[in-house]
Amino acid sequence: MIKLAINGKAITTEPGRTVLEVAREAGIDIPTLCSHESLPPYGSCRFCIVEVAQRGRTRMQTSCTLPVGEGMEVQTHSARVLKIRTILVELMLARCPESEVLREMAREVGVPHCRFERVRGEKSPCHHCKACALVAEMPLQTPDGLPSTFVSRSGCILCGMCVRLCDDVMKIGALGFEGRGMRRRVTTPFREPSEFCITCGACSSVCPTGAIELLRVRPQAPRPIPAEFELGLANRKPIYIPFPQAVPRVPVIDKEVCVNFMTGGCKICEDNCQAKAIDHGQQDRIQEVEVGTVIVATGFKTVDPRRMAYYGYGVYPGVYSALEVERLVNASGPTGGEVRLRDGRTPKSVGIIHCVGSRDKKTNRWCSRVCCMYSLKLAHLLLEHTGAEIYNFYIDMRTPGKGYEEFYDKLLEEGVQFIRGRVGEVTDWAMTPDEEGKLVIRVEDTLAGFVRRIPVDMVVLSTGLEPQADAQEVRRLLNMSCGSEGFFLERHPKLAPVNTFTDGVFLAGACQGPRDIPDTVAQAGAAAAEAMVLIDKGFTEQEPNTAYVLENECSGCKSCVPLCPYSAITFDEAKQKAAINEALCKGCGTCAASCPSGSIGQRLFEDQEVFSEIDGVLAD
Amino acid sequence: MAKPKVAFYWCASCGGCEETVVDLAEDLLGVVEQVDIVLWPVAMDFKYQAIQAMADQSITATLLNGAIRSSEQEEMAHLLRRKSRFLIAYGSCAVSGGIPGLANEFALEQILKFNYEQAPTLVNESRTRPQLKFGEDGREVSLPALHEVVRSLDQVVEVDYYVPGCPPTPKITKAALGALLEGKLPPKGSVLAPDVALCEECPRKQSRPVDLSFSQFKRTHQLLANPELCFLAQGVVCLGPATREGCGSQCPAGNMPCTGCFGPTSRVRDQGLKILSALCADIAAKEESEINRVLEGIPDPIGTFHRYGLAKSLLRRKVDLPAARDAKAGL
Amino acid sequence: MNAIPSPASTTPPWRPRIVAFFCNWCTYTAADLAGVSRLKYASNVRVIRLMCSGRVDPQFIVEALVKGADGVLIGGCHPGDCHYVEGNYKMLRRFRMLQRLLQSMGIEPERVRLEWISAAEGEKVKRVVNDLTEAVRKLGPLDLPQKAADWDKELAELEEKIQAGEAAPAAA
Amino acid sequence: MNSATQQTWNEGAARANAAAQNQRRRVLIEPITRLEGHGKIDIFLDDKGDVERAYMQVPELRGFEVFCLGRPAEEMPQITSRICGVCPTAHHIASAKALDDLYQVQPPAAGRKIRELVYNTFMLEDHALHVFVLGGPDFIVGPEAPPEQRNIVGVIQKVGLEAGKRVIATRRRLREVIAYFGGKVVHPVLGQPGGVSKALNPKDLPQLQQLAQDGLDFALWTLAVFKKIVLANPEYLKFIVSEAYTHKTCYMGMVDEHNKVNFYDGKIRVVDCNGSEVCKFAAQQYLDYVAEHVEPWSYMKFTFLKPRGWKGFVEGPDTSIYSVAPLARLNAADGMATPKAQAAYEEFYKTLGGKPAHHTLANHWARVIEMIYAAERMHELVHDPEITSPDVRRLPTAVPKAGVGVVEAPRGTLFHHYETDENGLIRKANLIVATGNNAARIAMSVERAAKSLIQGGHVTEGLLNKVEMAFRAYDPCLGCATHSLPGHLPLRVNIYGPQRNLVRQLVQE
Repeated sequence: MIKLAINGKAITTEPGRTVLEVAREAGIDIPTLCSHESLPPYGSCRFCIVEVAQRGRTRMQTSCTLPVGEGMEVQTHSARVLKIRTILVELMLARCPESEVLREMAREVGVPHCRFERVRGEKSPCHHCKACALVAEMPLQTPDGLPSTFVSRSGCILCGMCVRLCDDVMKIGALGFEGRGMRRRVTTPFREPSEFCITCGACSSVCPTGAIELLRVRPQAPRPIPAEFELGLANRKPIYIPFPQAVPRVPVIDKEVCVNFMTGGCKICEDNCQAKAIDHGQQDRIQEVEVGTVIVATGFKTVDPRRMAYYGYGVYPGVYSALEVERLVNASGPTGGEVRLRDGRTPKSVGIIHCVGSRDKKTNRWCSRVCCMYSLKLAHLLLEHTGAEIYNFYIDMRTPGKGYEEFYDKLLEEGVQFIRGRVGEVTDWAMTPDEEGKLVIRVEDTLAGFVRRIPVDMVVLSTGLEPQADAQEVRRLLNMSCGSEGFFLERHPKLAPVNTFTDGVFLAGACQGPRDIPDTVAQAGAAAAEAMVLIDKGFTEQEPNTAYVLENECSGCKSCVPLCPYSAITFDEAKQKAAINEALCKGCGTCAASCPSGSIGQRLFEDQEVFSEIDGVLAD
Repeated sequence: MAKPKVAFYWCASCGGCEETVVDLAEDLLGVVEQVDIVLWPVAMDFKYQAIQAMADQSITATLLNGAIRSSEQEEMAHLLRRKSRFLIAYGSCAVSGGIPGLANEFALEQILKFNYEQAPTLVNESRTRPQLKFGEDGREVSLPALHEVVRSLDQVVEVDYYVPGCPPTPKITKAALGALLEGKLPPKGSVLAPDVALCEECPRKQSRPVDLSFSQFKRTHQLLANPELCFLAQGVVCLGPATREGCGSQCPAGNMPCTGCFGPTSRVRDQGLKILSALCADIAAKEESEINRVLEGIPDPIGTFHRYGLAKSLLRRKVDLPAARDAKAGL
Repeated sequence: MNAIPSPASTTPPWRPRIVAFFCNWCTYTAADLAGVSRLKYASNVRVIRLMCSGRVDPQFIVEALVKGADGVLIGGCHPGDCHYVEGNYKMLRRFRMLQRLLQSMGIEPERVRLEWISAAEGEKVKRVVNDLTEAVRKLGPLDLPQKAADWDKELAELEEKIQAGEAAPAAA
Repeated sequence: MNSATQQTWNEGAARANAAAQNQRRRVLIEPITRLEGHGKIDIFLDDKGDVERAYMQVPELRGFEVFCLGRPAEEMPQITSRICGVCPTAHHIASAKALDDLYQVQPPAAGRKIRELVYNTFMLEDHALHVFVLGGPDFIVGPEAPPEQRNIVGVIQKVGLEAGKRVIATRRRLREVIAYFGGKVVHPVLGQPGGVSKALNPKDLPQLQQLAQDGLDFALWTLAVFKKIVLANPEYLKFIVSEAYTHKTCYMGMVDEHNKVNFYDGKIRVVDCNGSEVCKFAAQQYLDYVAEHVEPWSYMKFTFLKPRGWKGFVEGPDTSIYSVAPLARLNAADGMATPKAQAAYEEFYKTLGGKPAHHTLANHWARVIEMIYAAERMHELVHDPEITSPDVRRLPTAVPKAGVGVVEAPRGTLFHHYETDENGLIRKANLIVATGNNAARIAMSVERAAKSLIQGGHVTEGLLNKVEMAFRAYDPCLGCATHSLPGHLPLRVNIYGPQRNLVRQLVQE
């Protein structure tokens, strides 16, 4: 351990650390412009200079590069230190007179104005140092046509952090220094827009003086990463937590956009993570887990409203899908629960269109069951948040659940409008002045009995539910059946609603058909219970219709062996006969149908029985 | 007490069965000593009336070979049925129609037409055909009529036992006679041969891999068959798996596949359909076109699967053939 | 040649009889579905349930025809969907060969049909059954029992003679 | 077979035949037993009671040509062998040769030789059967001997028990050879286009060589017996050359490049009744030379020489009727390919007064000579080093179209002719069996016998035997379907009076 004192304060620390670190830990502030946790100490700005007394000698040194030493006595704000800092500020200010950061510092160190300002005014006495001439060469502003990182005198203090970050950390190297001495500048090679730059923005974010305009390093807008959970209403970072209630609530890294996966560099997040929990080296792994039962709860997907072009989704920014609105009204959503349109306005009138992609021959014929209720909920919330005029366009209101009808009545009282009729189209074509700048919903009001045009600021599409895109693969995987609409088929709609045709595979939730949360939870419980029964029992019931070999009659021709999909048939070398493992046999009977000497039977489906059936059905 | 009476008789057959009886050699003599042969047209003459005069059931057993194809054969079958306690269908033709049964795929008229009108060697401008009754200035000679349908014996009269094979082997013939003489008879209607498929006794049995599946069927002339290896493993159709054993797998011994002359086991109604089921199910291909390509390897399903059993198969006969020729039309 | 109904079936008017072998997991369920969906399909079909189309022994098909069926329908799961992995393929292969055999035995291939019908396709059950019924109606009766009877007429004559007990050497 | 079993065999045989004789005595008529192969003769008398017309009928018809349609050609050897269970080998090999031609593939040396070996073995065995059991007894025991003695038992009594044993044992061993190569002796399976299915295992060769030797001795011994008993007896000789059994027709037989008799391969040669060559053709040309004639009173078709056209049942230098089988083969050839047979051949003609011999009954003698040839040929083949080569088959590559195969069956020239599609499926098949070739001459022989023996309506039992001899000398295998095993060709004779009423019905004994 090393003992030292900073501003008289005794500190004990382990060797190898820098004075700057130790001081900061001790809560002693040392100003600096060029230190960054992801970059090694560089000591280019010199602001962190301190006075060090050791073994009777004192010297001035930059604390960021100074390792702690036994018995050091460090002064961070001694008169001598302050004097030097003042000069440093003055000199930098002279170079970048407009840098806010520097002016701020100047105030701190108590420098009213820069003594070298006068260099530009011709009045001052000349020291014939020629410095003025050189400085004068430097344009104050960046000339157009040159890359922005050809930084103007006013911005760059040549700390080089951008260069080092781009080079050492991001491993891109789009930036570098040019010239020497007074002419030294940060710029891209040949002052051309860089092809290597990936517009990650590291340089501009790290620049202490904010001198770098990213767009000028490479004239290409940085690609925003839309947040999936926010349905693109907000953006996210390459490393992010999928959604607020995510379980486990840990961040994930988006390999597609993380710089580390492109250049092998960055890892700034690792540096910042105190818990050191981030590991870019992790690989995707496929884990095989052996289980006795499977509950399929692969859920649904909502209809893509683009399929119904006449509702203008994706065409008019004012048209939202219900799920988007769900995020808008959500307190943890992109707008923090504030309902704002894409153009920032708050809607004064909202139209909610029901049965979008449901009960419709052109898309899906079935009723998605949940839309009516969530539409009502959104209507309620929108009203609450915006006080806007809310219209519901419905075919029939379906409110079968507990308390649902009451909720519907409540909304009627709240003054939400309900118009019965399928909406024909949504358009921005105004026919009257008060339709200007609004979206017009054309609908036949089947109660009023005429076609209405209703101008609104916001259109909400209550999209229906449909099977997951990969439902078929899942079905094959688990050997289930699908209904014509593509939802998984239960073994029996009434008697075995959560079972499938495959023993030990159960269904829960909307993968079996549209259903709301209460139903899903109930069904999930049922499925879980069914699974428990099986698990508790510890064995599955054998199909009764298994096949068996007539041992004395079998000739051991082996015809049946390759036919069994479950390898239930083996050839008994000792007996030279085929043998069927009844535990493995699923009872398809293919072997019985194929045994050339008729020496395999199938229980419940014996040849004789089938022949009799044939006689029977042809009896009349 | 008197020796049991035994009769041998033949209908539409090639005589191979009779050869087999003779090939019994010593064993035949054993039989001769124990029984009284009352009828054996190939070996000795006899009187129709003599048989007719016998009391019903007085013949202990009649071994009848050959398919039934004419009224005479049919009639003899009835007569012998009446006179015999046991009527035994002897050989493939009597058991299941045999090779002559293949004629059930064609109309009798087609056979006559070919023989007397189309044969390449024929010189017959007048289109003369044999007449059932032919008269030449008053002289009338007659020929027996042929049936449209070739039948197995049991399609004409009740049969007690069957001895299969084309021809049956002396071994099972002896066994059958032995059983008869000792009265150690299985239930009526049984086939007097082991009720297990040929593979069991086939010397090549071991060489068939358990995971065999067919990517093509080869015809016998398309390969030099390995004399050790299971024919199916060589892609050659072999009816062994669907055919009764008892022949001592002679054909594999001659390095040719089994063609099924011993007929199906008691558990199978149609030998041909069963082997079809077994072979085809085990084809590797999944693409229709590919499946068809593989099936090309068996260009003649009937001749391959029903060579000896067409007359006794479920369908019996090509179904769109005329039922019977107009007798008056003669030939 | 089957166009004219055989004399035996003059009254009542001939209705095609079709025996169907349905896979328990798909077509049989589909037929059920067709039922509960109140889909009308020709009543000529008599369904026999098997666990898998792979269980359909060619003997069953031919036996059905021999016992008087005018057509046979086999229903199995779509390729890749077999509840038992590949039973339907096994049937397909047998079926292709069986059709060749039936054809050479004079039975029109249209009479025997193999169809892939999933548990959800009650509609297809209806369509297929109706199609097949129509096709068979066009072909006319197969009526093999009658045919067999006709074939055996040539035996009848002698039978009578024997009944009359005057069986004599036929020739000369 | 050890002597003890042979003992029982012979005793048993004696008993069996005794039993047969007892049956015979009671025989009156025989019903048509075998549609295929039954012989029936209807004789019509005129007012004087002389024979006006005799119909030799064959009420049989085979459908083979038709139900072979659509079958794969390579199956033909096995399917067509079912034409006859007694000479399946003849059909089998003829068919195999047709396949060689069909697929344009020649068997490798070993394959060809195995076929020929099997074939000659078969010829020897089959001829032996006929000489000692079927036709032979007529002479060995004697034409005048009572019928019940004219059979194998009679033969044994005449030539001795040892001889009987020898006949049975030899025949049995020969049949085993066929089974060795063909899997089965009845309906063998060895024949394939381009060779045979099974090679000869060298370790089995000595056994075969021994057998060939014994076979040869047996054949020579048979000749000796025949000479001693038949030729030594001028009565017999007179009988053989008697007018009743003589026909001047053409003769057909297969000959090798030196015009020597060959059973397995060669060209077909036909000579007229003066012995001069009418034609000589390869199997493939048979359509130009062989034709069939139909008579309304028989299912059997009557073959004749196409170039000469059908002239009815006539004989003489320009008749188109020809005969086949042993006598014809010898007549059609210039000699035998093997020394001992050649010697016998020369003696044969010397005794009968030159070539060609027209005496139907000389067939028996000719048959014995052929036995010697067959045995000698066997002997050559089993001593041929090539015979044990494993290379017994050549795979066909050509696209099949048409093929003809011919062999000399025991009962005469046998033609198999197939046409197929490019997959080798039979489109057309035509079979001309040995006895078909003889049909016309047999019919004539029968009528001749009947006419010369029946006069003034006087019909004797002996008549039938005489008629039968005219018949049996050909060893007829009607339609090659039925062949009388230790017994006789079933034959019924109906005799009708001038009023066309059945005056007499006789059954051969």
